[in-house]
Amino acid sequence: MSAAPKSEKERVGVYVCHCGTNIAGIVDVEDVALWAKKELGDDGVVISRDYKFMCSSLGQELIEHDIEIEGLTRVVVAACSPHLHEATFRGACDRAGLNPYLCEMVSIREQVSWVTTDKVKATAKAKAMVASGVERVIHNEPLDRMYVPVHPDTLVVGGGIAGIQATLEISNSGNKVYLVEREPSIGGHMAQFDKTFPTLDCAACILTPRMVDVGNQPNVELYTWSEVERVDGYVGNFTVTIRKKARYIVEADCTGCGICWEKCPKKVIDDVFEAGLGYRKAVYTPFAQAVPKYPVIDTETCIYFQNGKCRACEKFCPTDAIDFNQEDEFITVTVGNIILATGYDTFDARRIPQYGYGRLANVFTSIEFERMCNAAGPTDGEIVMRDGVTKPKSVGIVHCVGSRDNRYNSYCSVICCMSSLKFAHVVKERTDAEVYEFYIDMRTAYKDYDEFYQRVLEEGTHFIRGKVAEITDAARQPGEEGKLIIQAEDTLISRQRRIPVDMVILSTALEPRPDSKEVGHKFGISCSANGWFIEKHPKLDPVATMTEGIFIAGAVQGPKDIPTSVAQGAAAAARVLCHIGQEQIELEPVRASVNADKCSGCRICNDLCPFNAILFHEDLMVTEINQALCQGCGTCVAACPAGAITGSGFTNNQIMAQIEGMLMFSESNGMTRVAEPVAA
Amino acid sequence: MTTVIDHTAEAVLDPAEIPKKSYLAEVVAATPGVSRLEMCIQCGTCGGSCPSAKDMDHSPRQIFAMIHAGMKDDVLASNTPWYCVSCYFCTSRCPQEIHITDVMYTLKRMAIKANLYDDHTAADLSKTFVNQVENNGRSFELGLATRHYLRHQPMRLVGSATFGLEMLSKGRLDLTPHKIDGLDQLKAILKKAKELDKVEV
Amino acid sequence: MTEQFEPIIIGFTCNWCSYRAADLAGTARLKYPPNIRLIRMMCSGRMDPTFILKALSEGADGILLTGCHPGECHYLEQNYKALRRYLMLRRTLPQFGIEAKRVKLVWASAAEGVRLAREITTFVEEIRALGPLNWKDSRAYNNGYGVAEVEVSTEVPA
Amino acid sequence: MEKYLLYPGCAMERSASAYLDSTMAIRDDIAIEFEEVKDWNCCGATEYISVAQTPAHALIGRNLALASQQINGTNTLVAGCSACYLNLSKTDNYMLEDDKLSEQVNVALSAGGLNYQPGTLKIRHLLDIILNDVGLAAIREKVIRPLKQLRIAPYYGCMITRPDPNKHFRNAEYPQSLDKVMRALGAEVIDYPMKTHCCGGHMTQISESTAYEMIRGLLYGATQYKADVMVTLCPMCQLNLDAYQENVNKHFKTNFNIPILYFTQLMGLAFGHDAEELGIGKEFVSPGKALAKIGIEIPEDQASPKTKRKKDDPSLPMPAMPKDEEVI
Repeated sequence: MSAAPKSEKERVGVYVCHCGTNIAGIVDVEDVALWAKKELGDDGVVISRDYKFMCSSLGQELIEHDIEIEGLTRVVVAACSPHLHEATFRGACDRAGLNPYLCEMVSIREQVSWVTTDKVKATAKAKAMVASGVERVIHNEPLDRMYVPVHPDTLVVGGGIAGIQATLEISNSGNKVYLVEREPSIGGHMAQFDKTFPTLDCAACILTPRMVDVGNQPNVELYTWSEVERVDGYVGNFTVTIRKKARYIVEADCTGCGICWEKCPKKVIDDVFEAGLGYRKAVYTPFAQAVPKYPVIDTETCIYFQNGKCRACEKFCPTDAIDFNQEDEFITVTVGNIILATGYDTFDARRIPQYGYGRLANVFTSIEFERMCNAAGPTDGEIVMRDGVTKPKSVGIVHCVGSRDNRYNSYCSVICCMSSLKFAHVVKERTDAEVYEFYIDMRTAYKDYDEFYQRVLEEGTHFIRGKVAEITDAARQPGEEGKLIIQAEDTLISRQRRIPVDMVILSTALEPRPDSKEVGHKFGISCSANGWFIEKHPKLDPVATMTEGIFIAGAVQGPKDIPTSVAQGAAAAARVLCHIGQEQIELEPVRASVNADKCSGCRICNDLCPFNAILFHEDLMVTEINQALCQGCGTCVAACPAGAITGSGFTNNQIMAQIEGMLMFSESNGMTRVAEPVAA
Repeated sequence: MTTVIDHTAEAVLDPAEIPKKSYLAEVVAATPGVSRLEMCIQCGTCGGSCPSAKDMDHSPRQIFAMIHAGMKDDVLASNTPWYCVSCYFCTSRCPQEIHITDVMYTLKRMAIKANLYDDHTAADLSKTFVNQVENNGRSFELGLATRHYLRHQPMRLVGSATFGLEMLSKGRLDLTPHKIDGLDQLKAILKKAKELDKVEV
Repeated sequence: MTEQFEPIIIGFTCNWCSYRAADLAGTARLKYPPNIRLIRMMCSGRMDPTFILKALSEGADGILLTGCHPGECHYLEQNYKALRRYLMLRRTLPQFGIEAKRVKLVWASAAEGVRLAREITTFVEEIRALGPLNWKDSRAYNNGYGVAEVEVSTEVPA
Repeated sequence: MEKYLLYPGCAMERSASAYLDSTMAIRDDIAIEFEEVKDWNCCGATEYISVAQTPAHALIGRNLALASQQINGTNTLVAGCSACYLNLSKTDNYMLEDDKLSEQVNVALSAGGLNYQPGTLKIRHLLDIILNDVGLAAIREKVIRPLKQLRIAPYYGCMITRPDPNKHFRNAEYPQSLDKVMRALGAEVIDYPMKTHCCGGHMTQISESTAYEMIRGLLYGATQYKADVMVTLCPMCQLNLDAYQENVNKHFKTNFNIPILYFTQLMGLAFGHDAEELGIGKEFVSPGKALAKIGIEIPEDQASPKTKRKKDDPSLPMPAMPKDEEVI
């Protein structure tokens, strides 16, 4: 089979973009343009131009002008990836009265100039791709835009500061938000902190009001101690199943009075909120200002759940709000858009044994230290050593623990320099200890950050530029006994130094949640190699994802500080509100349809569709495809033995022609063939 | 951008990045496998980890900066590689996974050729050792020690005589070297290998 | 030594993963041989074996099929169908006198620009080693298989 | 009877003969048998590679080639000396990684009628064999004279866990393998902070002050933790710590007196062998006092006793460390 005969009537315009030197630097764009006019004339190319920036307004006007004056019926733009500018050029065609789907883009930047070094071969490849674009576009058909209605409700996953911000922005605009949080309370990491850099205002003071707002906002349906179980559907209309884990507390009756956890006899180390530095009861709320105020019973440690005795909480609860028989609930909601703000975890410092965390008592992690500084924390804000009483006389703060290290995380965790400076300040403020900061590079970008660095310098903190080699309790010289010795090269004086200190704080890296891959899969978005979710465009579309209707905000997308997380929360909300405001979203009109006359009723396609878009009419013995359900993957199209199914936008004719185009000049386009043909 | 941080990318960037014929390229080429020397970020983990750093005239980190800067003679005149005890702390801790110890071996080989480092103690120890091995197929501690001390610290030889005697009395030292049977075979192999390297030791 | 043979390879990419991996390879300025030309489809499930036979008959020396990793398909499970067709095709090709090795299936997620660049580089070398196909001029093709291909290839148990 | 190819190396032949003797003495207890590589040559230590590259690898290549000729039943080549172990595995790995090197080495080897295909042999350290192939259970079974109350500083030195090309020891800084073996013998193992620090290697021959400072650090660390004996698994480490201990004492006016034994010697003692058989008596620092402590109880499980937290104890909880089994 070969593509339909080449059309005589189509008038094709070819536009080759220089993209400054991005393309023109490697591909001889002029030559490509001239060549297209000459070699592809028979295929209907009547105009072929090269231009510095096709995406510029002038570039677009060029296309519009040619459509109007030269009567182009097809347009091929050889430039960057269609994922970047397809919409731009389709728009241009549309404005000039040409059906936008009669415009085709060929990616000669991402797929040619940026990945090829040999100019001749690059130009040859560009020509082949232009040819394929031309051959394909001839077979393009005018398509009508497709729209889906947008459900006005939104799902926000993750109740950290980013999720809270997004939730408030959307709910305050009068739209409904379902906020799902895995832990018993919203607040996220920020709730664990004491002070926030660079202004040093207390985290609780600025966070808790927002948490309360979320709790009081009637448009917010809050699901804490809950997780998203499954997600179906697509942009505008997702069906989400939420697992509401049993709290064993009847929320309707609970007043949050706290008697249950006062009376609970079981004290356990709190690995989550207190980062292992403090204790909680088996029935607990993570912290005093928790939203919602309802506690949860941790069945792993609850004496009653473990060996059937106790029930102290039940005995003393004034409102009989304890219900040991409660079970997980499953709630199904429909939403138009989803924002993922599931945040980060911190690096396990035990993975770097030479830093001694877990072995040397007075080595702490940054998150432990945050809890220690916190007035509501395990030490009431006292800065003390592991014995709980002694104030340190000297403190070493180690940067880049698990960051900027190919053996752990090759990226920079962004916040550690600033939080380490914050720690130095806090130690100075609350003790008379000498403070030593060990850093590779001091990264204090953004407003007022470097000013804060200046301030900490003034306070007399010692800065040693060198990545710490090891932390040991093995003394070598007198004066080292009983201390922790931090050994590093002071790279500014090129000497190895051993600094004895009482306490060490490891500024551990920010890492993706361990289950980020599964979560990404659940929501149909992908993670980068190191586990952060991938944004649609790193600069121009940082909160959208490849999947329409799924947005990301905060540290899920990469390490971030509070201001940036808040900004992203708001940004994601804005994107969602835009969808809601439009009430409907345009979709690629890529859909499969059956030509009933051709359909032999063989039913091969019937069980191919995961979206159940294919139905079979027993009476007529023909298959039909439900346009609303079809997602346009084209699997059924490829499978139909009778060729009765067509996939708009990607028809057999289009693809066949594209293949022909790519190969039609293969002998003459610089790909020389020397070896003998193999006997087939 | 986030998605590119995938550090396997470096494998793709690698040698093209290094200007040809630079001293850096020279050192990289003389080191087996992938040394990643061009990836140094000057963090000082090596200098901080090195057990003999305090005796080095330049910390390993500094040496790498000098290599990048093309200060060939200063590098080859430095005692740094000769104080390397091959403990591999730097190599296993380097956040950039640079094969530091192997680079030190490379620098030793280059230094012997260039002959710019005035104290020959270490170089000669190596050479003497190699010599013993080439003539016997096995190392020979007594011969090694005596020949080495005779050349460098004759006084020490006297001092260490008792030491040697005790080693002998404890049966931990041979008086005569143990020769392997396939000595000629070994010599042939090493001869060929030296031709390939264009070195005569 | 004669000038080395430059194979021509057609690559089929999935709009959601491998095509974006190609974009990423570009933005990361990774280098790979220009012998490959990519065709975008919405999903590897759209891959009709006819396309492959078409490309080979039009002068391609090798075909690289790419899609999302199993379990990561944007359309849930269609890449598994691509896999089945691929395996079936590998069995069919020899009947046309074509080495099965000329068609290769590779998974590449949107984040795996590096991986895609590597796979392309290796595949180009593999095909270079196999030499040109020149199926168009080959006996098998003129015996009519070339024409028969449509019938054969569409009998795909999906 | 598990069989292995053995590369003793020059030191084990002589200066560390006690290491070889004790290894041979216990091989029946742990049911392993060794076949020595015929006419092996020196591995070049850290010296040859400092002089010339291809010859250094060819020197080791000859051993690999000879060993691969003896493959029969097993392709595992065992070395007791950490330097030998590292040299053998490094050459093997670099030949795998670097085709040019591999080719050159084989060109050189062909001059001696030999050839080695990188990857043919599995190169492992004796400790690795004893921990992972023999196993702790088998060791515990054989213990008839538990090393009760004997405080042991497990000293690994450098080259066994670093760079560890084949990742036999996942933890380059705080390995546990030797600790486990010693505990299996009933010994009291201290958390020796310098366990993988350097013994000074050949520095004793080049710059005494440098070497002595390193040795001093190790001995000081061990005394801080009140170790009765330091256990080594490398002839070079044993030699430096043992034979130079007196010089170190002179140099720093210290009076360290810590016996340095090979882990195989302690295994032998625990298995009931007598001292001579294990080459005990060849060391400079006498282990007499330390060994006198050895009792005869059966070793019990190593689980550290749970201390109950007092009501008004203000101390902050410590992060839990991974289970013993999880780290090697």
